[in-house]
Amino acid sequence: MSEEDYEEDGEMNGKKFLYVNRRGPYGTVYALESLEVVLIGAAFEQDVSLAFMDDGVYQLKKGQNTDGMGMKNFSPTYRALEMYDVEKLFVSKESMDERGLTTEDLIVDVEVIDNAAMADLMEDAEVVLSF
Amino acid sequence: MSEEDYEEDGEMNGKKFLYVNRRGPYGTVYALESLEVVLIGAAFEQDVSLAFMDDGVYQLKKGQNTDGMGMKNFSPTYRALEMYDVEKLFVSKESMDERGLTTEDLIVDVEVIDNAAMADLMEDAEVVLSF
Amino acid sequence: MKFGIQVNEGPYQHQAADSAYNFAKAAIDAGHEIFRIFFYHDGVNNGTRLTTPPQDDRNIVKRWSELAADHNVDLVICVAAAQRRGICDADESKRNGKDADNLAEGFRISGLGQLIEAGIESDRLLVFGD
Amino acid sequence: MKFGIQVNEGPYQHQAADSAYNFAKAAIDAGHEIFRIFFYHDGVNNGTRLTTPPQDDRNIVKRWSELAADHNVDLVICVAAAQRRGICDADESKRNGKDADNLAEGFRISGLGQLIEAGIESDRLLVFGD
Amino acid sequence: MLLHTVNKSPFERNSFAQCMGHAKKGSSVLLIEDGVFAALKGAANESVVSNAIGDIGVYVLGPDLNARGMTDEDVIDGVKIVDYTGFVELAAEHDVVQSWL
Amino acid sequence: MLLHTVNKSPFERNSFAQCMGHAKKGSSVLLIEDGVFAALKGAANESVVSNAIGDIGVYVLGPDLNARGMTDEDVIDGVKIVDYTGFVELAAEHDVVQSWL
Repeated sequence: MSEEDYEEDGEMNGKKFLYVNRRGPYGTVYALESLEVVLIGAAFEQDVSLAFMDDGVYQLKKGQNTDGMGMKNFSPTYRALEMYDVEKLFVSKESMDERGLTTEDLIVDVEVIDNAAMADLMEDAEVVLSF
Repeated sequence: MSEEDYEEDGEMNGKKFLYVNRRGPYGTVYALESLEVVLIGAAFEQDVSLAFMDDGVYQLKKGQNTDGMGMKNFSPTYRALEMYDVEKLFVSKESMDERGLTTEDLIVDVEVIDNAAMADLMEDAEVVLSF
Repeated sequence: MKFGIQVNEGPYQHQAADSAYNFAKAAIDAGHEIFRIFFYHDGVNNGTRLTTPPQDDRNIVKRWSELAADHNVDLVICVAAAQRRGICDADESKRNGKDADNLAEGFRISGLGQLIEAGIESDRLLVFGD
Repeated sequence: MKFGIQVNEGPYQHQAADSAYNFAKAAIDAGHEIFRIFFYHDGVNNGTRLTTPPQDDRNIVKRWSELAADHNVDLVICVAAAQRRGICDADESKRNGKDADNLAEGFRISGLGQLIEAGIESDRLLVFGD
Repeated sequence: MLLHTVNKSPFERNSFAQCMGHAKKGSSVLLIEDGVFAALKGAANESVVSNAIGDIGVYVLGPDLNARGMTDEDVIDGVKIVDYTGFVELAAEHDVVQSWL
Repeated sequence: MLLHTVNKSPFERNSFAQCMGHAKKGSSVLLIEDGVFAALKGAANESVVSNAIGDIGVYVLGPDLNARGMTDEDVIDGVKIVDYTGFVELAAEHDVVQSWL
């Protein structure tokens, strides 16, 4: 099966990909390299969802400023996901609460779901990529 | 200052080195490579102490058998430490208790100390190497 | 059944590379197919031929090369991750103006699309990491 | 004051290499001396000259090389850890029968005794890792 | 159903707790690498595992268990020990594998 | 006295808790990298930090804090923000540095 076949098949035949992000940004490269996969993967027209839980919710925190540290601030890229038709961003309610965060603190629109709904999302996926 | 000077100075002028081991064996290479530093370091005749806490206490667990996994079982090396005059092995009481372990489970003789004594040991060190 | 495998960590530092190898071996022995093993993040460090592990230790890179040779397993190194970490084949080396290359036998360097494809084509995708 | 620094993780994967660099730079700027930076475990991967990071990202290996050149900082790669992970200079490469080497400028390969010596000679030893 | 894998110690990281909090009835959890420490009798997490057994299947990778000096006798009742072949079978029997890294 | 450094999130790993459990009166703790998450107001670990302040000095590395989208206002009262120069000063002022890796 070639890449063209997928495009012809369209969304209906796409697999359900779930990207699970559980780490903060900058401390490790996982957040950045996860984002790179999502952007590349968008061209494959699968059914993509992103889950942010644990310290992964910090990836979406507003106001990131890396000037003093020498790394690139990649958080604006999350705002570009929409242009790639990556629109299903889920955030763990329990993880937000534990950190005293609200959706006001986040750089993009997300759907806040509780652990039970997160568990359903995971069970519903066909491919889970963990970073 | 050359290596010879240290040897001439003898133990009195040696620095107090503390090696802190907080990870289990095999899951990461830290335990093995920490042991390699200790063995090499023994030639420098410093005042060496080893602390095992958290999952680090599992490094000393009896009966390690790596046949099914393809890695080398390096736990017998802990028994060789004595020959290198590395004799001060401290183990965290709280970490042992949390894991349901007793000194009977360990491959070498150790001194079990509580958190307060462990904190004193750390404050008393002149160089702390963490793995 | 077709398995895809992602490896996120380099050799020796974490057990991930060992677990991934042992899983792949067991899957092949059980008659399954490994569609692809994709090395991402520090996982790209599994693909250097310059390692010289101690004689009494396992040779992780060599094991991968042998797996590729014996069972025709597709070992793919992520190009973006590899560039950050200094893993390159002769082509990549030349393109980036380097004076040497270090890719081990049986590995090839390609893009992240290969990971997505592994997710699509494999019946199961497993991730091994830290 | 004399500082010794141990780096346990490679470039990009963990912030450890960045933190160690920023600390070393600040120490030098404040008039202190860096006795030695010792790269252990995956930290040895900081010493490969084959990296090509993205244009808009920092070049971690180059930063180290420049630190060595500008301030005469002793950058030591642990030989045992380097052999496991595929970091070698021309001598090591030849000794181990390899056809290439990858050590970056300003680094040298030596034994673990160099770490112990850093502990003895430095007023403070700091460890950066995962 | 999902096969969850956990490769880190429950004493060191939160991944085991999060996995158990998200594993639905009928799914399975396989403990590998330093994750095997969650399978041990007499350790602080014992009740989390023993309470979950029945609703979810809990497995531990034998080679990783043995490497750390533990045998069948050290494992919480109801936890099943598998080898790599069993790991492959578990992955094949479940629809999707989620690694709690 | 010791300078303790913690570089991991208190939500993910046990190193922050262990550090606080071993930091003696008069010693200092510096939060760097993902360790800065322990310095934040309104998060689950706030009381651990606020109760310790006074007995021990608690510092957070500003550049690492800002990178993660936080500023002075987000930090628990009494936690002091330092830059890398301040990190170097702290290391010099204390006798020994212990990294809780």
